[in-house]
Amino acid sequence: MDMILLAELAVNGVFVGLMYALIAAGIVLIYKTSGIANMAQGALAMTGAYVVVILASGLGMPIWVAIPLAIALMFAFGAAIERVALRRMIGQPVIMVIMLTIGLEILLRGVLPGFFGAAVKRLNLGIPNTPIFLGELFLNRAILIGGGVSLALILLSILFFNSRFGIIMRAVSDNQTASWSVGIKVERAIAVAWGLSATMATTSGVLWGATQGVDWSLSLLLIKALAIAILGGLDSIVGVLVAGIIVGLAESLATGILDPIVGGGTRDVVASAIILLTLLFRPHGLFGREHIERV
Amino acid sequence: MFFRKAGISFTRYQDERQLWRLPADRWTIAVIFLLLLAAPFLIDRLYVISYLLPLIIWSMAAMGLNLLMGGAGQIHLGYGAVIGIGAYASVHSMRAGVPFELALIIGGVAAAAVGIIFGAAALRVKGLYLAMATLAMQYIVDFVIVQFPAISGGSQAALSVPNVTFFGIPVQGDRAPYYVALAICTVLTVFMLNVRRTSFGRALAAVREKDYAASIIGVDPFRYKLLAFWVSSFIGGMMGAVLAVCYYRTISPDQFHLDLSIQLVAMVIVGGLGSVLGVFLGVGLILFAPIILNQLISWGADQFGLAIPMDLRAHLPLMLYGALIMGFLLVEPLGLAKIYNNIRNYFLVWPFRHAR
Amino acid sequence: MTERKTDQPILRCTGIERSFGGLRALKGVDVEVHKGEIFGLVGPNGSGKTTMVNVMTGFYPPNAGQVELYGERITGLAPHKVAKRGVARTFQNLALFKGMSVLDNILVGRHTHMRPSSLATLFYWIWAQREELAHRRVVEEIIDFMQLQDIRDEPVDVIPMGLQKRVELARALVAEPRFLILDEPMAGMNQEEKEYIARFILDARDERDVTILLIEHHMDVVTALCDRVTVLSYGEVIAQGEPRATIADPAVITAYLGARAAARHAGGAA
Amino acid sequence: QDKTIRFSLPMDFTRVYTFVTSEYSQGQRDYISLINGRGGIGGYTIVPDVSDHANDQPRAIEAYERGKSQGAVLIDPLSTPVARALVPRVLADKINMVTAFSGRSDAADGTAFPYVFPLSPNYWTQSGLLIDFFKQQDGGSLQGKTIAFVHIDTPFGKEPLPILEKLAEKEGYKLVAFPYTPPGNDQSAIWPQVRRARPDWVMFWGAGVGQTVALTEAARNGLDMSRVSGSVWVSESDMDVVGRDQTVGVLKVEPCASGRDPKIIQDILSEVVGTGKGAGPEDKVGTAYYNYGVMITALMLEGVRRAVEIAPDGPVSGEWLNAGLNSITDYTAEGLIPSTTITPEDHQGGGMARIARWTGERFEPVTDWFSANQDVVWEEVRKYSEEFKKTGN
Amino acid sequence: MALLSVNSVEVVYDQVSLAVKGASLEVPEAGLVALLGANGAGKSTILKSISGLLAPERGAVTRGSITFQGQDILALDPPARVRRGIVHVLEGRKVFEHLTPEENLIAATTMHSDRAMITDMVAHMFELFPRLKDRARAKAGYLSGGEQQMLAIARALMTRPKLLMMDEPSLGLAPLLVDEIFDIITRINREEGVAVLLVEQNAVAALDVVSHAYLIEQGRIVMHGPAEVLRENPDIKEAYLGGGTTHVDYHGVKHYRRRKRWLA
Ligand SMILES: Nc1ncnc2c1ncn2[C@@H]1O[C@H](COP(=O)(O)OP(=O)(O)OP(=O)(O)O)[C@@H](O)[C@H]1O
Ligand SMILES: Nc1ncnc2c1ncn2[C@@H]1O[C@H](COP(=O)(O)OP(=O)(O)OP(=O)(O)O)[C@@H](O)[C@H]1O
Ligand SMILES: [Mg+2]
Ligand SMILES: [Mg+2]
Repeated sequence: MDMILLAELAVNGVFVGLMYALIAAGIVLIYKTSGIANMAQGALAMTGAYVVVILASGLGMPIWVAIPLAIALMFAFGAAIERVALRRMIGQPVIMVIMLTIGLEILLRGVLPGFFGAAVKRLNLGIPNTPIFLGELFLNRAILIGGGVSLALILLSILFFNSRFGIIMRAVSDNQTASWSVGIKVERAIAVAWGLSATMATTSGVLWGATQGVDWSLSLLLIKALAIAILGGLDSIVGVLVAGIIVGLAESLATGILDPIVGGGTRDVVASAIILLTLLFRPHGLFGREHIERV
Repeated sequence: MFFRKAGISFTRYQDERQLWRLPADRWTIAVIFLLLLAAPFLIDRLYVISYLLPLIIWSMAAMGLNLLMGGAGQIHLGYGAVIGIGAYASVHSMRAGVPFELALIIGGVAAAAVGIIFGAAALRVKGLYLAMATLAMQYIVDFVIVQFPAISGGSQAALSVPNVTFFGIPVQGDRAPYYVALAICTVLTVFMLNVRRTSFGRALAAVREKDYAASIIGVDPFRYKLLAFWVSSFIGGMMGAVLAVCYYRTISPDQFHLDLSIQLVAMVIVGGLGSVLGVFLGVGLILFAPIILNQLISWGADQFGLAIPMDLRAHLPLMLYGALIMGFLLVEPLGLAKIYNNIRNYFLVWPFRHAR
Repeated sequence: MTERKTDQPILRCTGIERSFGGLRALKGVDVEVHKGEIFGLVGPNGSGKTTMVNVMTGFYPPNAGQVELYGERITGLAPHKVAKRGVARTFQNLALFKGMSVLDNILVGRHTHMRPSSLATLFYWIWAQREELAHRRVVEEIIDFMQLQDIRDEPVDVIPMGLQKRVELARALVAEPRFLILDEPMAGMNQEEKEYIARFILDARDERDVTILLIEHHMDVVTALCDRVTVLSYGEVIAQGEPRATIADPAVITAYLGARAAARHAGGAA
Repeated sequence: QDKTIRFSLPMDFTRVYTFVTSEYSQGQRDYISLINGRGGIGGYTIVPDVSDHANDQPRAIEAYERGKSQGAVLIDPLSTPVARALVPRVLADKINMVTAFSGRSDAADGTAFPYVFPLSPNYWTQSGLLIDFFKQQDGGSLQGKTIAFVHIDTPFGKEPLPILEKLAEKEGYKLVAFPYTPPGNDQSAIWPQVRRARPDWVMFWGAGVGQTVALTEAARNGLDMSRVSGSVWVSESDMDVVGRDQTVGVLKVEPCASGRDPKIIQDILSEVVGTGKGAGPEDKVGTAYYNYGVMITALMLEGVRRAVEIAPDGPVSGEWLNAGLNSITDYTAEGLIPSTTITPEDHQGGGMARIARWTGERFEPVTDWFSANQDVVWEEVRKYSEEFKKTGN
Repeated sequence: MALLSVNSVEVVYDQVSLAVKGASLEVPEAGLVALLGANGAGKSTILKSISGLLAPERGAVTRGSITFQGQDILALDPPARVRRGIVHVLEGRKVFEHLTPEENLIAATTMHSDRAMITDMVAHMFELFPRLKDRARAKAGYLSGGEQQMLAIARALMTRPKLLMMDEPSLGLAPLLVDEIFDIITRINREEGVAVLLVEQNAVAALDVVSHAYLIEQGRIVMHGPAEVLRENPDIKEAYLGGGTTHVDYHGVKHYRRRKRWLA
């Protein structure tokens, strides 16, 4: 096995993993406040990317104006979801709320391609395609930047959770009724979480959209993100970071080492196997909080 | 009003334990069942073949999943794979000459055997973590089916179902598959209805609600969770065989992908966890809302000559479908079955507003 | 009723140790419950009473020590196996099965006496119905006894707390246990309701031959019902013996009762 | 009312095939409008029944059964899984199914699949054409060369493998295959390996996202784009997403002429789009997928024309149309497509196409219409169609 | 004027079951009022209708009004009511299980912005409940029942309420602690002027500290008056105080239900 290739794959895997982790972090953010897995996270990424494309290509804004504006709009949109839909689901069974987000996912997958065109759209961040070489080691510029941005945002959200607001968010996720009873504005906490999460989704949507183009298939990022969030432990942002890197690395190396042997795309299977094994030994993910059950 | 019942008086426990205590309910069920029996002679074959038949088959799957989700409280995101295992196992055995009746069982057992391996592994984890573990199962099974042409049926990855008979009746044409599916579905429905009033179902529910409390009553939580996995996977596997024989006739790996799993989970949840009626309602909504909305939209577009762009026209049903799911859950977060119950309760106490 | 009481121990716990992380919740506790008695386990909050019971019923295997039931070592046995040996209990934080009716909750209590299977479910009319009905009769007896008739068909999560406690008791009792553990059965009950539960506990012992371990903070109940009590504090036994004498122990008063409550009880006894 | 011919066109507008369907369908409907506008064929008007099946089989089956009960004589589902699932039904019901650029490759054998019509070079043919083109470019021999085949890991993506392997034996090149997991939005771990294999030619097999990502990653890895090639699915829209100037030199298989020059497209522009009856945005007219739609519909309608010739008074049925489709001879759609002949044996139509190169503006043909390696392709086709006849697979 | 007044409130659960049927009660400024009643009488439901926590249980106030400091509060959401000064210690110790006791306390301070004050208040709570301080680093979910009860009370006090509603605070507490808790309740009431609405089964202790009490049966208020008066009522003695004596002969209790005279 070629060491340089392995190194290339490893570096690549780590950074791609960070990019996945960013979407997963959005899922964690929402889970931490409302105990639900947001199945519309991928669709939010798609929506964010669409908004950027609309602003940039449709309205002719420079990309560096369009992105912050889209992020702001998406924050509002995330908060609006809470106001319109989730508010009425407080205290209802979690699984039903998850189903609601599946409905939202379907809705978004209809609205954006429906109104703004289903064809793939270009999203050009102006990152040149020319490769970077460190000696013989090839580095993918777009992925380095994407991974870097993701890492920065994830670290920021870790800081955010170490504040008093973080305690309040955790209280809300623990017990919404009790939170209400001591004056926590549960709705607002959830709205902020959704807003932030939509912001993160938008960033990921832009990063991925720059490579693959913008269309409905961005919403498929959900599955990978969910897997990473759960591997990390659903309510741990640090967990997401670690899990993202693990999955990214494993997938990247699997494609390099296993694929040629098996003759098939082993990426998802390897990731699945890792998740399955981890859950066997750590039923709450790598860093997730355990389930407290006092007998 | 006709629903109304003022004070029930049963003199035997047996009567009180009937599946439907109200005569009105019993009549409704009987009429619906007779209508289903007569359907192929009453309505256009299109509706039998592409509405009633899938409704029945998907309901079987959703019931199997509901036993696990609603009955034992375990989320399963790999049920599509379970069905796939059943379908492939049974079709391969039928191609090898095994009769359909036996192939059904083989499909069930194969699915249950694989299902229970993952189940045993997955049972250490709860809730969404379990969802993930079963999702992993989905991917792994998918991978195996696709990577082994011996399973998937060569490079064309299509496996056709031979002509078979079910207790002497050839399962061909439009009607026979419908009746075969209806018969199996009826048996399954009876099973599901009975689950709630037998010790088996109660033990499952106990484990679902509070496994530690169940254990001090003598219910082994692990065993019952596994049992739930076993039975539910068995049903899924059997349904896979029915799906292959009565509906698809050619099976290919993509029929059993994650999409199917998610679709089934959606059916169970939207219908209402643990409710048998809810299963049928949920399947109806999830399976047919897209089709019907599509037809409504194109009908509307043609009628009123609306010049809506193709993209919009194609995606409008999707939007409405998503909105419909959200809408129903916002109106009644416990699912369609609960909506039905609310309406029914309203009439049960009518003309009064409150039960007490 | 006293004639049933013997000194034959049915449950013997020796040197039970259990810690959670750094916290030593039980520090070598010895407890012996004799056949036919009502045995009280009291102590301040957090002293390890519930933990002790959890050790006995197999929820928390002890770090050290032995549990013997009828002379058989059951240390570390899983709860459902303990249950099969005739032990039933109620929980301090209600542990009913939500989403099921009161009747179904109690019926699950018959689990050890039934033979549940999915095939029987499928062939209900042939296999299951008779058994179901037979057990239903037993359950109805308990329902009558516990006066739960009106709420038989209510979903268990909408009935008030006090009734839920009664349902849980009923569920434990239909299992026809030899040894019953009650963890604060009277918490949140008014005097009248307490009296009912007391009556029931006594009847269970006298008529059904059940040995009972009772955890309670209501001292009047403990002194009136229990034959012997053990007082725990910080995971250690600080006093043991006949109830009235035990709670007059100064160590118990400082750790558990408090001067005022002690005075109340002393006053009443006078 | 009585003189209509119904085509059932359920397609995937909202799921896996979104990248192609709306343009393809637009081309189809525009061409049908063109012909209907000219009075139809032999007095018959064509009724296209377009709907969305979202690549979901129950929905597709519903659409098929609905079409069948409404008397449709032809169905074009434009989806490989759906086409596969419908094969037994159309064979039993005698309804013609068009599986252009989709479905099973062995359906080229009309003796095994009398009612299935690929009407276009299948994936085996396409890969065979590309190999032949490489050979022409490299001076008539591929001896000792390396060809990288990057493909999506689905039955569709794996399809060319047997042909490529056979030709590798025959031509003496080294084949290295790189599967990627669907949907292919992340191929960043694949392309460094492709680069390191130092291939002389790269062939990538995918569609939609898989293609744009492949092209992007190829560019990022600094591969020589003029030695990168794809199937018929490479289109202008992919180039738009990757960046028109990033992909100059990329090769594709062209089953029909692209752009607006062909006469049929000009006619559509003046008679349909120009009169406001266009089925979609005007700027899509003449794109690769649009022209595919026109191409396939032209072939279907040529089949209708032939059927009317054979039996002017019908009765309109699947069998009636089948006879027409099976007797298409030397049809070129006024220069849009290579001369195509369909026979009861050959439902592929000869397997002709050409190779085109992206200039940054459009696809410029670099060869004439040609066909190549059909012997190998048909060997493979027969192998599977025999199997199908025997076992039904 | 009364701090809180509940006027003929009717509560319906799940749109059909009527749990409270036109109940009225008042809590005076800085008053200490008890609400007594059997299991299922509707005590918790009344408290929830005051704090606004019915919605998650699919309950709703369908009739009547609730005013606090003269203003109707029915339209307010629960956090807004907490900001007005109403806090509800829920039945069954709903602590934040995954948070430590200290974090539990901090979580209840969203209405305060003064960091220093919050720190002081936390310290004060640990003084009131030293047992919590010992376990300050454990997750609240692992505390014993009594410890959780103390935490729930402390957490409610962190909001600086004007009206403290407690649903069975003595439930599951050791006698020493019950006395302590009642001491604390009186102290808070007396020293800080916090009005208290107390739901209790331990009627002996409750009637000792309160000035006024309401008795509720099956969703109706059937009796109310000053504590001394109620204490002397024979029915109350029987049902709530133990037949008038402190020591009941539990062995002699009969198997039938006594009839209560206040019932129609
Ligand atoms: N699963 C657990 N994990 C961590 N700590 C625990 C656990 N269970 C109990 N503890 C701790 O052990 C100690 C004893 O708890 P236990 O529940 O046995 O007390 P108790 O005597 O029943 O008190 P109470 O009368 O309040 O119910 C407590 O300090 C409690 O916090
Ligand atoms: N979520 C609910 N859904 C339906 N009915 C309910 C619900 N909660 C309570 N009830 C009903 O309302 C009535 C009053 O209940 P509530 O909990 O207020 O009683 P309580 O007086 O607090 O009793 P306890 O002393 O047991 O706490 C009961 O009859 C109960 O069945
Ligand atoms: Mg305890
Ligand atoms: Mg209450």
